[in-house]
Amino acid sequence: MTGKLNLAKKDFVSDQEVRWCPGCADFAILSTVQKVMPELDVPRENIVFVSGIGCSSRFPYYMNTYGMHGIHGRAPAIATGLKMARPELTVFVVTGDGDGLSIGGNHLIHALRRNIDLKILLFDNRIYGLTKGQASPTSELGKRTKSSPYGTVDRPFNPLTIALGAGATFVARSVATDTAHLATVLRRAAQHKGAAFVQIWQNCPVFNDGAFDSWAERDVRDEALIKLEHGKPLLFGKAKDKALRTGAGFSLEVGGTDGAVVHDEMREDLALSMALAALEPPMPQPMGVLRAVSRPTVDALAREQEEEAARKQAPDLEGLLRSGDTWTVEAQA
Amino acid sequence: MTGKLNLAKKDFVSDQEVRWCPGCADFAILSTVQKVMPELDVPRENIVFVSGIGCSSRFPYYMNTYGMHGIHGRAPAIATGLKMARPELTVFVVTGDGDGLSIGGNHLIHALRRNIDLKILLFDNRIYGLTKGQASPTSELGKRTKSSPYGTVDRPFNPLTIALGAGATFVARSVATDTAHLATVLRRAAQHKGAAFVQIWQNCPVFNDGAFDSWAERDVRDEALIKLEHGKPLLFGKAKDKALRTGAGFSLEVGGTDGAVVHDEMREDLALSMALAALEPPMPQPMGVLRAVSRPTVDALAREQEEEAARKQAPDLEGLLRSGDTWTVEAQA
Amino acid sequence: MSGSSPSRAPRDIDHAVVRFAGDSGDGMQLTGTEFTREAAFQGNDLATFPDYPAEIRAPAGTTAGVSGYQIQFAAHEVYSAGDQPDTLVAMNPAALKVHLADLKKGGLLVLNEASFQPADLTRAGWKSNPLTDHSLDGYRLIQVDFDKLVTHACEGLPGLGAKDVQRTKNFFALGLVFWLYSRDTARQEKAIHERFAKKPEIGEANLRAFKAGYFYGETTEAADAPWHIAPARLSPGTYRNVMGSTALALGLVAAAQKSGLRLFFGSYPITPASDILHELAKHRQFGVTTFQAEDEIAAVTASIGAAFGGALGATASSGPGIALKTEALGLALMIELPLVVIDAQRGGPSTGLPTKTEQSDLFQAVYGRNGESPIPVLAARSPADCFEVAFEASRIAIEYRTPVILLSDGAIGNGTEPWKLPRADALPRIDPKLRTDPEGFQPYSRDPETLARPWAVPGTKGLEHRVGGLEKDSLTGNVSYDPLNHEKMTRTRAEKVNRIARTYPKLVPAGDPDGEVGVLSWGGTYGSVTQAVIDARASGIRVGHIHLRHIFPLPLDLPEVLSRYRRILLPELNLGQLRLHVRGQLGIETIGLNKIQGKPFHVAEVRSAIEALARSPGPVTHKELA
Amino acid sequence: MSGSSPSRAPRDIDHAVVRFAGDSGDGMQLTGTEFTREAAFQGNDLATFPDYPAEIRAPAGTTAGVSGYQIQFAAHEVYSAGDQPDTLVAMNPAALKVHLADLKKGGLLVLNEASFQPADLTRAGWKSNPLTDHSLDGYRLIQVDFDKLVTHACEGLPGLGAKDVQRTKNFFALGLVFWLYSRDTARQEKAIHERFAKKPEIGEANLRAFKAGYFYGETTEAADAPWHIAPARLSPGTYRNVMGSTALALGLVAAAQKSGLRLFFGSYPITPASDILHELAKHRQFGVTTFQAEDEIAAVTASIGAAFGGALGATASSGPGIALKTEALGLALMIELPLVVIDAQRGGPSTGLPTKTEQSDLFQAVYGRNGESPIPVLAARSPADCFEVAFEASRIAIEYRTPVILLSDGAIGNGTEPWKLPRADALPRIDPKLRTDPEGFQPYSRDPETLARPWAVPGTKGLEHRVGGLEKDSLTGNVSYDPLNHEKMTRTRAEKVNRIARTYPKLVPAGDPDGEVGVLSWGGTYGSVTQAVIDARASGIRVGHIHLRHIFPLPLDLPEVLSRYRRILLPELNLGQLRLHVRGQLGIETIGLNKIQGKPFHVAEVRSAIEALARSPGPVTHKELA
Ligand SMILES: Cc1ncc(C[n+]2csc(CCOP(=O)(O)OP(=O)(O)O)c2C)c(N)n1
Ligand SMILES: Cc1ncc(C[n+]2csc(CCOP(=O)(O)OP(=O)(O)O)c2C)c(N)n1
Ligand code: SF4
Ligand code: SF4
Ligand SMILES: [Mg+2]
Ligand SMILES: [Mg+2]
Repeated sequence: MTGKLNLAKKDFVSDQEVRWCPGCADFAILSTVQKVMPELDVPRENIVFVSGIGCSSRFPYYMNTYGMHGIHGRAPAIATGLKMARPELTVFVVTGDGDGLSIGGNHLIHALRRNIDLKILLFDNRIYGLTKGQASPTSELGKRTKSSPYGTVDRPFNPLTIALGAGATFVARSVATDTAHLATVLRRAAQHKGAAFVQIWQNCPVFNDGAFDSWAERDVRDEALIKLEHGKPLLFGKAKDKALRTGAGFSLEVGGTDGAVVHDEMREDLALSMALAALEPPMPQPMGVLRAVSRPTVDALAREQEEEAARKQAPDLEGLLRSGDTWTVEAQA
Repeated sequence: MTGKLNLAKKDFVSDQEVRWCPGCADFAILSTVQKVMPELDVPRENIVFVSGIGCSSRFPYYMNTYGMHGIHGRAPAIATGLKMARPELTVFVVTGDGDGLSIGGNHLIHALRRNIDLKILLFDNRIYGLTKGQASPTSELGKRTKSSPYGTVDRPFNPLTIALGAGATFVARSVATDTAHLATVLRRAAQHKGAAFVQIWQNCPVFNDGAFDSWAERDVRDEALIKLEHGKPLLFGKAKDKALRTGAGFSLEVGGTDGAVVHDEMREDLALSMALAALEPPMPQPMGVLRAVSRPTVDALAREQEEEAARKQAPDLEGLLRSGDTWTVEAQA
Repeated sequence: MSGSSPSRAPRDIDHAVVRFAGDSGDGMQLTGTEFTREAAFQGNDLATFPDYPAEIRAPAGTTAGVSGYQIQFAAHEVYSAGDQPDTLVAMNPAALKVHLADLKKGGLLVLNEASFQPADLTRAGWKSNPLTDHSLDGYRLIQVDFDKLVTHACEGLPGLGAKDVQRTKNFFALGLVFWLYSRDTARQEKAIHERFAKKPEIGEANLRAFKAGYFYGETTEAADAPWHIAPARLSPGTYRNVMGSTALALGLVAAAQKSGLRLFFGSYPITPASDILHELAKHRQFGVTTFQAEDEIAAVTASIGAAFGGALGATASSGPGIALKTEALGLALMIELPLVVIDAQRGGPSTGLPTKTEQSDLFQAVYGRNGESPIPVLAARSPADCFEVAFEASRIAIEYRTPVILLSDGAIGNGTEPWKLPRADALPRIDPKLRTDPEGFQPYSRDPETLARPWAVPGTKGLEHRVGGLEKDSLTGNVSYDPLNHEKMTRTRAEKVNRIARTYPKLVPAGDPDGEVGVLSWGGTYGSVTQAVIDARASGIRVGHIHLRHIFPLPLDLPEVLSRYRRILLPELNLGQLRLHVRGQLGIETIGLNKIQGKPFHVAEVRSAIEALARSPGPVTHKELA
Repeated sequence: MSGSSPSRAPRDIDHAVVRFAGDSGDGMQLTGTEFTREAAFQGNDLATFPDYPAEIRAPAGTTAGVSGYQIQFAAHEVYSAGDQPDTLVAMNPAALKVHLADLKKGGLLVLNEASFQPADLTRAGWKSNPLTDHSLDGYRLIQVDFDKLVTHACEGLPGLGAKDVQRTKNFFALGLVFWLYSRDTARQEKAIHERFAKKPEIGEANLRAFKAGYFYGETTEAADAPWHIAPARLSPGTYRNVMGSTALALGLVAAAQKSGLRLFFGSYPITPASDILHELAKHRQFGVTTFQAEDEIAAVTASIGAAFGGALGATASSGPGIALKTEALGLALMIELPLVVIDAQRGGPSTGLPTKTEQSDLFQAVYGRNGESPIPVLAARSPADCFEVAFEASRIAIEYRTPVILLSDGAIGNGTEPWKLPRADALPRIDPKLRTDPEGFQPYSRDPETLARPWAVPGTKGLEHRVGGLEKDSLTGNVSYDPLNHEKMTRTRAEKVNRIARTYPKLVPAGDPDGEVGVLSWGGTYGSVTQAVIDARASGIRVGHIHLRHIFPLPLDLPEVLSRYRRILLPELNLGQLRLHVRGQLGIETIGLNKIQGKPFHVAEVRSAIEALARSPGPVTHKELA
């Protein structure tokens, strides 16, 4: 039990049977989210999970909070309306790489641009799970799937650069297999006031098994990933003996630990977060919080305008109807 | 007249009356495009202009080439289908800040991700022109418009960071008032093999007059803008006495010309192009080509797969129908 | 020339139709609006019809750029903006080109002589000069050099460029028409002062131009003007001249206030729906959140999200944007939450004729969704009616937990008419019956009367539940793939919507309660049909008028009411959508009168159709009037 | 236990219905497909109906995860996958729970005893054990411990885990059913070898399980099996068992080949349409470009772009995705380019029942667009018919320059039946009549017969032109706001589509050409209705069957044909959409039989309705059969 409300993980478990394939990494994410929720110390009834369509988007059914399983790709928009109408609620969005980056890409980038106070969790399994195995916008180039028997010809998105490019105020990455790290990132996202975007690598054992093994597995991850810590130098490797340093012509290069760039989530300019986000193998890939800056949220600004307006002019329906030029016709004798 | 085909600007002027407001910067862009076209030395009939809806999207009617005035936001998708079906055509997309970044944002980023060989010109007047003056996704925060009488509450997109974040292989910016610069950028975009994204600042005298005056006008632009030249140091100012240099903790800072970062369009990593793209006043804003890297295009890759497939197995409709398990029922006596 | 002579004392007439037409830069919409306000103040009943070009500002002087504004004002009740103008003001040859054909034979034509230069004529597509080639024979002409007269009028005014002066021409025209219809100039002069309070020199110029126009009228011999139109005998009350779009917005605000809900309006700009957004954006203090979304899909889904949060969700668009919202409407009807969807129809299909009016989205509204997805559909009939219909649509949405589609159109949205203001406190309360009691809560239990499900809003302890677009169990709302449950739910959703018809008021035909011809109409044709029926009855035909506010479900008493007429005329600005709907739903045969020109019906068109039907002896067939 | 004794010699029966049901991980679809292939090879006529769960793999052992596959195979012609199975294979208690009610009284039930542990029963929602609580009284039972038998069978096989062994259970079941219906094992054994060529140890295990099942049959005393079903007298030719989705894909490829065009297929995955994309993606060598777009809107607009480029544009989706495409369909019909749009219908509204079948998108297809936007609509009736309909839809699209909607559904798309292969060279050529001559070129001139406009493709010198969604001049195609031009164009677009009906073949009812009852059907109900009419005629009722391939425009001879029957029965898997359409378009009254359970009609349901109508004396009313 945590917090004043004395909530526990089990309070967030709904009565619905969880219907993912055995071994699906979604289970680990669900369990981690349910574990982190009590720490937020928000009454269950003030929490809403909104999702689109996909395996991942089944998520709300399993959370014993309010929830909406929306339509494909539209969760950020649904949640935006909800949050603007009810800024006092805590609103999470759960989406997939197809739901959030293919059909729903526009809503996602607009939610980030607006800095609406939503926690957006993108379960990235680099495949369409629910529709049984087509390529997604994060599938690697040349991937053979049902819809691409000759291999895909389109290069994938990097969800982190998209999010940063859209102006996101909070951008992070984690992986379902490292639940401790995931929990930390989720906590940070929940605490962020504004749009928080979290990419979560998630293995789909049925249609894309092992997609992340080559770097996210326990035995390789120390070398292949770099865990970001605010205010700390950008070190990685089992022995923390490698670092990211400023290279020639304004670039990040791998080198020894002296002169390591110090991570700063709160930098206003995008140079560092973007350079980190863009790292792809063989460079180490960033894990953790890339950016966390503070900006007014659209829901708060809109509510302020409203309150300001009400202060200036109390709502008066009669007055509203009668505004503009009016004239009166008298009863005639 | 230019090129083997001896085309001239007038060859690209259609018989349709141009219907923009007097003073609209779209005229300058049209004229510049018509001027640059002959230099491409592509037969008129092999050129197609595709647009969405908006003032800017009227563009195809005025070009004496093939053209389609599509529906709102969908021009990149229409053009993608066209180009994949007919890779030999030269296809331009004309869109606006509303058309291309609001309703059409997703198609835009996916076209860029795929690296489909389109030249995408985004006429950015930071307003909805055709629908008479609502805020657009590039309108500055707090802007009062018909749809935001209290001022907008959502922060604008930076089209350049969006494009780079989506993985665009060619990203550039110009402004309608500097037609010489615009012509250069258009030429470069046309030469690029792959998705070329060009943001063009365009004044709308009716609904957003002077939106770019504070930095794009002749008298201020040397200080407020930085013209990028590949292989040259990043200098700006009337006397070219200021430069962009590597600052503390991996950032770009303004300083003297010694140690200026040298611009490199062809850098594979995003660090420099992104750092430049993200510059906003009071930093100098980049003009010209931020990024131009070479990658296979999706239209070419798809066509290769097709040719490869045809080499392996000649198209044989009879064989196709009869593929799989078949059996024969004999005529019965 | 001295003051007005006895022979020029105003002649009483009982109504007039005036059209102002000019370049989009000429300020014709403003001119029309100003004239309209004065007509309203003078107590005339009136209706207006603005007609915008599709371009913001097409090349000056071309027919593509012509903007028009028509008003009918009268000493009696007025139902439409009128067929053919009695007076046409044409600011340039292009305006004349576009509108001349509409002018009544013998009508009055006000022209700016100065604009008939050879280049202007060519630009407007005149082969020869209409001022001299007898094109204008048969009309009465007031042909003035506006340019010169405003220049004279503004002479000596400091701080004005020649351009500023020329921009006052519309006020010259306004002044002249004020004189023609002997309107009161005092109020107008004050209005000009106020409008240009921030730029007094411009105000002064416009005022001088206005006066110059008025005086020009006094000094000219043309026409049998001035005329006078007495106030109409409107029912007592306070009035305001209202645009349809404004009335829609106010109807939504009123419904939200009367139900104690927030109003969340998610929208994406599109002609002719944008003005609803513009209006609502002004009224933040009423707990109104407007959200300009990235597209129509985000607009409607955000409104659905807001409805889940306990707000009255609303959205508006036009045909192409509504098309984009249809998938989301399926979600709204599946999760059964209140949502008002306004379709401001325009010329279709596709981008079509964006600034023109049409009634061709009825099919889309009633039938345009995948699956069995009944949604109630209402239609507004006139600018002022928009208020009531928006209020009614909201009531249905809230009480039945359903998306509701409200059909308006370009002519209604942009048109104006005097609106007798309701008293805010006399408007009925709407009880949203928010669920708060966790005891026995089942998300899909139903009210026995309305079949509405409970609306349980986040923040309410103990009612945590999940909704979504998959078929749901008929009680718990959990996902259910059970075949019989699906049949039950499908039929329940249909039945719920059907029951709304029980709450409709009785249909009462206008005119004759039975007879030769019944005219069935819906939406914006109301005005023309009303007038046509009045006229036809005056000529001795026994004819009644049944106007539908409720398009789906259709009123239960409609078959009975229609059966009282020998034949049914159904005029529509489409190829017969209500006709097919009524036949498909009720098996009732009607005869269509169809026009698809981006323009409202003329009263005369409807009246001739009534006459033709009253005369024709043949059997009743389901067809379009040839 | 020795070989088959004389008493066990196969008994001849003329048809059978078998259903395989198990957990989604149990491989039931594969088992069904394998059994189907053998039935096809044996010359039976057949039809299949796979029934997937909505979850990929719901928790093992729950009813949510049950996957089923039904086949009817016969010595005569077969029109549906059958009503109730004669034999039900249930791999676990959940499968039994879901499917038992469907099993014919006295039918044969094959169960895996090992799966009836207490925990399994609870997970499946059984309160007590059906094996012992008399739930299964009245069925014949073959109750085997699959787990044990496959373990035995695979004993000693190297390189296999226990899990691998247990995965062979479906082949055990397959073997057993092979024995029950005395199927030829040789071909199947070969097929197993080939399928697992890359993993020979798994192949061997499956083979052993298959044989173990077969031998188990031979040794068991249960039932009066084995049975034998002779080959059907199919018309001579080469056949292939085809899925509806495959046939749709091949129809498109064939039409592109026969018209000399590229095929561009833009699509976004959605159940049950995705398989069309999967199939087409394989056939690159035919100049087929498949494009998995970012969403349905991009899919359809890319196809429109490709059509502008001179390809046959095509796209496919299901209800929610088609809803998203509607705005773009308006563009396609405005610019008049060929586009085939396949709607693989599923349970609605909204996300609905994604893996279940339904016919509820007819309204959307015919009426679901803004503006006056007529689009021809066709419907496939069965898996093999999909080929012809896709070819015909393409022909219409190309010859009339129009988008065409083709309605399929989940049962047709996933179902299979033997398809008598057409000869490629006997398929009619389609002439796209691409315009190349600049002389007198006008983008919107029209073919006097079809009203089609010229298709002038980029790359053609001298034909440069611009198209778009704004209303166009009736000749030049330039933007036109002219009122009369709009009316003309609106009516021309309608007339063009209406003229397509002139090319339809005469409607020839099956069964009686006139009589007591005419059954009108469309789409996937074809099979059940065909069989029901055969059965009803056999019982002495005079009944005919009119099946519609063309939903819009309706066939010109439909009214005459329908008039030959005293009353018309209209069975639909919706609440009466064709019924309303036929009444609205033609004023014809029909009686509906409606089912909305995500499942096809049973033949018996249709037959009883026919009988009820033939018996009932009352007047003909437009209603749903109670
Ligand atoms: C409008 C619409 N289009 C398509 C679909 C089909 N669909 C459902 S989920 C999905 C993609 C799922 O992929 P992703 O978002 O990566 O989620 P995952 O299943 O992998 O968790 C698709 C294409 C749909 N339901 N609605
Ligand atoms: C589906 C749809 N939604 C909305 C509109 C209305 N609309 C037309 S253009 C436009 C925005 C234009 O802005 P922009 O793209 O910036 O172009 P500009 O006019 O400024 O050049 C809008 C909202 C439409 N035509 N279609
Ligand atoms: S298909 Fe993949 S992502 Fe979906 S539930 Fe199964 S394992 Fe998880
Ligand atoms: S509204 Fe603005 S952008 Fe549009 S044509 Fe006029 S000036 Fe140009
Ligand atoms: Mg995924
Ligand atoms: Mg713009």
